[in-house]
Amino acid sequence: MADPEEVVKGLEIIKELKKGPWPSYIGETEKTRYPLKLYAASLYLKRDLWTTGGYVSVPGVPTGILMRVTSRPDIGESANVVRIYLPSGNFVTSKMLRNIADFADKYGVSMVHAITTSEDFEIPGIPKERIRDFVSEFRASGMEVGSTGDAFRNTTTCVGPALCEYALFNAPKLRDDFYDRFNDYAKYPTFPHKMKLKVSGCPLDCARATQKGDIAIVGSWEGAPRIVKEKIENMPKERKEEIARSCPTGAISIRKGQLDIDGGLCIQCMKCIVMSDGALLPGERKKYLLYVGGKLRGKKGPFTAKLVEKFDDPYQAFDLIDKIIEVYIENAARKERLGDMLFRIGMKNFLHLIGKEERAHNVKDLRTNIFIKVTDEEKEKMMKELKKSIGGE
Amino acid sequence: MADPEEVVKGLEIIKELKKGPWPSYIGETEKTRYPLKLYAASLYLKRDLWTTGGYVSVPGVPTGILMRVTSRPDIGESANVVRIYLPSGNFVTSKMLRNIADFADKYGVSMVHAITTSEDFEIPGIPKERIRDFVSEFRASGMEVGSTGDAFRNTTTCVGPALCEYALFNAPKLRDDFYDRFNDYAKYPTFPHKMKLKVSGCPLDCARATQKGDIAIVGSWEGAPRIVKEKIENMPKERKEEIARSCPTGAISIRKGQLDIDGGLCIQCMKCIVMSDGALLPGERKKYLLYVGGKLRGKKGPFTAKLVEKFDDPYQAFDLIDKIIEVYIENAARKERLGDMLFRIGMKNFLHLIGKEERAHNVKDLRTNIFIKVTDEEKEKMMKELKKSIGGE
Amino acid sequence: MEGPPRPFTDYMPDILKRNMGRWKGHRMVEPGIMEHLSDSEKIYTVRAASTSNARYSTETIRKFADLADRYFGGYMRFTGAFNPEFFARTLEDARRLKKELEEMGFPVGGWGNHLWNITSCAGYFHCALAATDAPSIAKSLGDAAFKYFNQEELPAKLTLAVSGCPSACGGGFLADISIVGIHTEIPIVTENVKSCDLMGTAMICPVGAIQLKQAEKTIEIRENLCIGCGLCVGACSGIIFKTPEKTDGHAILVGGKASSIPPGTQLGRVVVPFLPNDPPRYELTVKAVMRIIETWKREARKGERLIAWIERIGWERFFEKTGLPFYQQSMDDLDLRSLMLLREGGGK
Amino acid sequence: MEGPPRPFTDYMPDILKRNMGRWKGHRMVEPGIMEHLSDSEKIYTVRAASTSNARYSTETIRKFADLADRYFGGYMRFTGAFNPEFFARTLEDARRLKKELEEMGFPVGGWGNHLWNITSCAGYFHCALAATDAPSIAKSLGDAAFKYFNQEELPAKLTLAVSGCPSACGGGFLADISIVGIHTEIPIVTENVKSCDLMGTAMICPVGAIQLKQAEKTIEIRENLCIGCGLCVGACSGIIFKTPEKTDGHAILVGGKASSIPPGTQLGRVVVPFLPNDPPRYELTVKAVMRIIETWKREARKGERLIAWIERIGWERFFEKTGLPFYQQSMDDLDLRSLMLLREGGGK
Ligand code: SRM
Ligand code: SRM
Ligand code: SRM
Ligand code: SRM
Ligand code: SF4
Ligand code: SF4
Ligand code: SF4
Ligand code: SF4
Ligand code: SF4
Ligand code: SF4
Ligand code: SF4
Ligand code: SF4
Repeated sequence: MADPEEVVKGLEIIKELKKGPWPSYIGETEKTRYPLKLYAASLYLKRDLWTTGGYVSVPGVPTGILMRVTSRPDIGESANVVRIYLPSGNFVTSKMLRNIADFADKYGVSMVHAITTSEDFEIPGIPKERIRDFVSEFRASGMEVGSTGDAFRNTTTCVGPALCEYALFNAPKLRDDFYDRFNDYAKYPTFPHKMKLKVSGCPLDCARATQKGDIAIVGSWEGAPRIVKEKIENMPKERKEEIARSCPTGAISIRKGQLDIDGGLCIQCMKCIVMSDGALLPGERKKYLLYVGGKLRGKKGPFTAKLVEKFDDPYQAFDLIDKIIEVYIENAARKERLGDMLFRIGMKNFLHLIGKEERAHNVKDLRTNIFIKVTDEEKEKMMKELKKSIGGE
Repeated sequence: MADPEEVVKGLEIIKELKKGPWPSYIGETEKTRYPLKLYAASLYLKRDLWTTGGYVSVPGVPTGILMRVTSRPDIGESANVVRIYLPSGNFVTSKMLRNIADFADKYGVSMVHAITTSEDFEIPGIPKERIRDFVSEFRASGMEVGSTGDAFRNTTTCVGPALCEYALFNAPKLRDDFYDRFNDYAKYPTFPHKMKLKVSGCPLDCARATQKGDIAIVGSWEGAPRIVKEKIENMPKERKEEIARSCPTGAISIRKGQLDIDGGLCIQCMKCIVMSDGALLPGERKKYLLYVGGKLRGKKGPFTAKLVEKFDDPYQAFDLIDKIIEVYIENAARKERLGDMLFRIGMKNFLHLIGKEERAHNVKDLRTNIFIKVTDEEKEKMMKELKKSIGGE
Repeated sequence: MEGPPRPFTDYMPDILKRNMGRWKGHRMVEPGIMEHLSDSEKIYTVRAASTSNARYSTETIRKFADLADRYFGGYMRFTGAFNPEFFARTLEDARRLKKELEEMGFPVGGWGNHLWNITSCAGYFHCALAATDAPSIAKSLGDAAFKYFNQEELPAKLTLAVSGCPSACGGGFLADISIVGIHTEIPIVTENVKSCDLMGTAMICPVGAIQLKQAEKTIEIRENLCIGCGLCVGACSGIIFKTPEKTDGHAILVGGKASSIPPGTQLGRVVVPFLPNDPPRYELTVKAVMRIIETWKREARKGERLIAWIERIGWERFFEKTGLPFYQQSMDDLDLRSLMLLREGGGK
Repeated sequence: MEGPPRPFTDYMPDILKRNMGRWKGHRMVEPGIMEHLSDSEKIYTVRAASTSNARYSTETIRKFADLADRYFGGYMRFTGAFNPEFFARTLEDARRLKKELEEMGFPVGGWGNHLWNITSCAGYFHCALAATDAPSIAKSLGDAAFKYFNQEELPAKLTLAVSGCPSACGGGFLADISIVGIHTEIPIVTENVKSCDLMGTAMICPVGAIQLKQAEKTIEIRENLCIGCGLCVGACSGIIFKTPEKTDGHAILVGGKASSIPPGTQLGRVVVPFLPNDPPRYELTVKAVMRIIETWKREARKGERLIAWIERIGWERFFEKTGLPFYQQSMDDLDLRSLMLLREGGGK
């Protein structure tokens, strides 16, 4: 049977996408059994030809498997997707890759989605009736599927100390430990909406934790960056001046030809560090920052995450995460991301719910209106603190 | 009859306020017939002893005269206040001062409130029954009372070109002309709430127009500051470098020993100008900025004013002000300041109501969410403009 | 002619009329004395501190008139920030003027990197709505910060403002350091409410806390909603604060400024949300303000207004360095990007 | 063991295990090749561009496995931003690896002041919710901006991201330049709605535009309120967009970034609110993106990320300099509305 017009025209369009220096996904796809005609037609018709089948749970995967239904069965078959957890840091072995490729050949369409934006692998194109078999066989091979449903989606971290000298802690290891402790929340869909924990080893935030993390843990420090003596000595004067000028808070000055960094002014922005060719490194009084409420969609659109607490040990964050989960489950509306809940109830209420008091690090700016409610006790406490700090009578 | 305790104790308190190097209003007040005992008692009792009598209109002053009722007639009399318009720029003559002093002696308590924060004079302490006489006699002396009620309150301007080389236009003259054109709106209370126009001759905004103006007109320019050749030549190199470094947008560089200012980057912040000892002055392509919605209280607390339009001539703003008044009267709720109305309906709607399209100068930042509504016509228009600007097919 | 006396030029000395728009430069000779130069002429302005809330006896007003007569043909002006400003033809005259003013009790100062002025509203002195007494606070601050008015230099311009209530007539919110009176109780409704425009009163409430009871010709204030803003109290004499002596106080805000110099127009931010009213000298309030000024003086760069310094170092370090405690009331629940947009809008 | 395979160290080469936390420095040898130094050892990483949406044939996956075997005992990794990353013991090996990868069609590049990556979601390729096809746009952008990946320098790091709809799986909002698909029509309700969880569907709407009609077992969408966000369409198969081919398109956002380097974490801002879907090559979209990149390249300082440059010069000049028209849709009113609700005590 001849292809319908939209397929013929569509295939013309995608031919164009095989050209050019950037790796072509069309070229790759032609080497698979993915229904390229369906995709081609959708480009020609300018409309998506998949419809959503939701997540359907299968034995052993309570959060479900993602179903994909085609709206044009004449040109492409329905197909489902499994998400595969990678080792922390996304380290993979050739054995693992070949194993996954074998499964994709056997159950899927010989295509691997290597790697999703949330750092899983996916095998697409598994027929519904074969999902069960796939899951049990795949598990037997030593790997696990997941990252679906109203649960903890895959937790991502930067590569951390495995490759990077900036890492203030072992971020990939923290992910391992996270799953030891919190796997139930990843396995069972008990949340109002999805939750994501993202972890970065230092403030450069290669894991984009502060943009995408419902909960984010970011390594940082207190005070000035560490100066690597040997390296700084050989640095030309102009470089030093350039580094000093680049500091946003003016923490860096040059005294007797050497960099002098005022720890009291450093905001740990890393600017000087990345400019220094290794002569400056993150400081030694390590701190671990817990942020909440980042996400890109939800009901109110994208929010960046907001700083909640600074810990001396990243594992201290785990107890607070337990509390945050509890508060989230109790207070969020259905399909309300943590960030939207935060927006609705306000940071103040949120902090109180998780048992924290507001502190200066929780705000980016202070209020400008003075429609303030204060109780008598609060006033008394305020005066006591103030007198203590500025020495009133 | 002996003074009650609160007066005796109160007078002790205010005695303390006669000490110290800052001019003492208590010392001044003792030379008047102002009921100082009432004030003294209020300080001791820690509560205001005046109650509001509102604005009561008298013939010829439809916006009213401010009434002050004492809640302790035993220690202080009720008294009312008239506000007196000053010439633009707050220039006063000794004759005018003496005239006002005479009226304060005759009708008031020999006290002059010289000058209010909105740059009127006030004569306090005029008994209710004498207000009418005061007004007609005062008018006959060539001066006018006003600045009350739901009308244009006093319009204030900086001193402008009368004393200041930065002035981009004759701000005090514009106030004169404003009253020629808009006095009815100042005289009759036809607004939902008070309205204030504030005018500054340059972006330094000595009139605090962008903080306090429901409507603000501020002189500015386009492109680079003007360089005064003679003066710049004698400037030491380090000063030049300091000035270049201080520019927030990096518009200033030093080429061949001379300051080179990129007009395309200048945001008219005046920083370089105030550092230059007269070697730099505001630029020559003058612009006049109209802002709206500033105020300090209203229903939602303080807002800074928002930029609406840039004109080539400050008088072009007058027609837009007419339109803004119309829109304000039609759309604001009772006792709603323009800024609160703006907050409620949104800047977009406001711009549309006054017949303007949104432009980049109307925003400080752009939206981050993409829940955007666009009609087909808008899309077509958008594509046309885009193609024109970036040369699409 | 209705409206202000005009043309304003009728009230200006000839030298200003002649040089209108022709001034070429200015120079602060010393605090409070400014030299203005045009191509061919020169004039000095001398500006004195004003009393709190700019209240003068007619005796003093007449003395100002005399000074204006003796030094400049009867001309003077008042600045937009309260201060009487006199003209002088020579620097000697300016210095003489300064001496005369100081003998009258009006020190000359301000301009440049000094305290320029303290504006304040009427407070208990004349207003019906005050939650704190602005004039006495202004006087206390003036005395404490006096050296910055005409002697010691600061990093940049400093303005202070004191307002008796959130209406901020005295300029609360807008100065580098502002004091604003606040009520902290829920007002009560008295019998007198019957005489008020009930509908108008209900409508005035910013949070819809006032419930109209048409039938009983009264209103009810919903305590859980009321934010104690006091708007209804100002609008209707039948609504009052019951124990202001216990509940009224004032807040300290920092960082307001109007000028375009980065970071542009700014409103003050609440750093001390509540201080009790403690006349005559408000020790704690004055100490907190002085602590802020002195920390800024020590830490800021030359030319850096208070808010510019804070923006550079961040609020966390502002609290660390001043030693002021951080209070939860400083945190606005609307501290979200949308509020920032709102606060900033378009503009400088 | 449930959850991911762990400990992760079991999947790492020995040299990384030995030097974990002991790295002392790194150096970009050339785009895509990074040298890492510890006290005593050295390793090279080589990272290649990925296909759009990181889709590979099993054939290619096996080739990657072969490369990993041949160069580093079977070890490799994938970066958090899509790119396959290989290890090499020497620079010669790294360069050989690079050559092999390029022959396979996977150019090596990124790091430093280059285009690091283009992330993209599935779009029409695999997702049911797409308003635009992310993979084809990503490919078109990659081809157009290719020289910045491994040749010409930019002022700073550049990331691109393409998402098929506002869910932004592909990272819309967060890259220096992001493309995000948008729907611009009000969805319609079909017969199929009966099979949906009606209450759940109504609750999902962020603006309360869905009215539950319990009796008729259906829902109604209030057109004046609906913002066309598509959440209900994703939640219930009985609600559909009728003519997506006419109304769907995508927006361009600029200025997202994650790193702490000033101005810190930022979300993209909408600069072109709507562009039609125009496969295969999306000329207008690509031109607009290239115009932004090239203007930034010409005007920014070294080390200045896109948003840092824009913050320095302001949005008005961003539009002037890029020549892009300013569209009113870039101006946000929605944020203000939700803020209002919030301020006035609006609930869920
Ligand atoms: C596969 C993946 C994109 C990719 O191609 O790499 C993906 C694919 C889908 N996402 Fe996603 N999301 C993926 C990462 C993301 C990310 C990025 C991230 O996590 O780092 C986001 C934005 C970050 C965030 O969470 O805010 C993201 C925000 C969403 C949302 C918006 C959720 C919300 O309300 O905030 C939806 C819609 C929903 O959940 O209702 C969604 C829904 C979907 C669905 C399931 C929509 C559907 O039902 O058709 C997509 C399936 C596409 C398909 O068939 O291939 N996806 N999704 C990513 C898988 C992640 C994983 O391995 O777990
Ligand atoms: C006299 C003056 C303060 C001073 O001592 O210098 C003043 C005094 C009063 N103001 Fe004001 N306002 C004065 C400038 C201001 C300013 C500053 C300015 O205009 O530059 C503001 C803040 C700027 C603004 O408008 O946002 C200001 C915002 C208010 C408000 C808040 C209005 C609002 O809702 O936004 C009120 C309350 C009201 O109008 O309901 C108010 C009300 C009052 C009343 C009438 C309250 C009352 O009924 O008791 C005060 C009378 C005090 C008295 O008896 O002496 N006053 N008022 C100023 C006279 C201005 C003039 O000459 O016209
Ligand atoms: C006289 C006065 C205007 C008036 O019409 O009354 C005034 C007049 C001048 N101002 Fe101003 N400013 C006056 C209040 C203000 C205010 C409002 C205020 O203080 O309440 C501001 C905004 C304050 C703010 O940003 O918070 C203001 C912000 C400036 C600035 C910017 C300061 C800054 O660092 O941000 C300058 C530039 C400078 O100081 O170098 C300036 C400079 C000037 C100069 C010195 C400029 C010049 O070229 O001469 C003007 C002197 C004219 C003269 O001698 O009369 N003027 N100036 C005001 C005197 C106030 C006072 O008595 O203390
Ligand atoms: C490999 C990777 C993390 C991972 O776990 O996968 C990574 C790893 C490093 N990043 Fe990153 N960044 C990685 C994605 C990111 C991201 C997220 C992204 O691009 O999607 C960010 C945030 C981007 C943003 O701000 O929008 C990120 C922001 C940075 C920065 C700050 C850049 C800036 O100018 O703001 C640096 C510092 C630099 O470039 O000098 C940096 C520097 C580094 C260095 C080179 C630091 C070092 O000392 O070696 C790390 C190299 C380790 C290595 O060789 O593997 N990394 N880095 C990611 C590679 C992405 C890719 O394939 O292109
Ligand atoms: S976030 Fe920091 S520690 Fe982690 S890879 Fe990036 S630079 Fe290294
Ligand atoms: S990390 Fe940032 S704030 Fe700290 S010293 Fe370096 S440049 Fe300055
Ligand atoms: S606003 Fe500008 S023009 Fe007016 S007095 Fe101040 S500095 Fe001069
Ligand atoms: S006015 Fe401001 S922006 Fe313009 S050149 Fe001077 S310092 Fe730069
Ligand atoms: S700020 Fe308040 S107390 Fe002061 S004058 Fe205005 S209304 Fe009265
Ligand atoms: S005090 Fe303010 S919030 Fe409370 S009822 Fe009165 S107007 Fe409403
Ligand atoms: S961004 Fe939208 S189109 Fe792309 S995968 Fe996610 S849900 Fe699908
Ligand atoms: S498209 Fe969005 S706004 Fe419109 S009805 Fe559906 S969920 Fe509500």
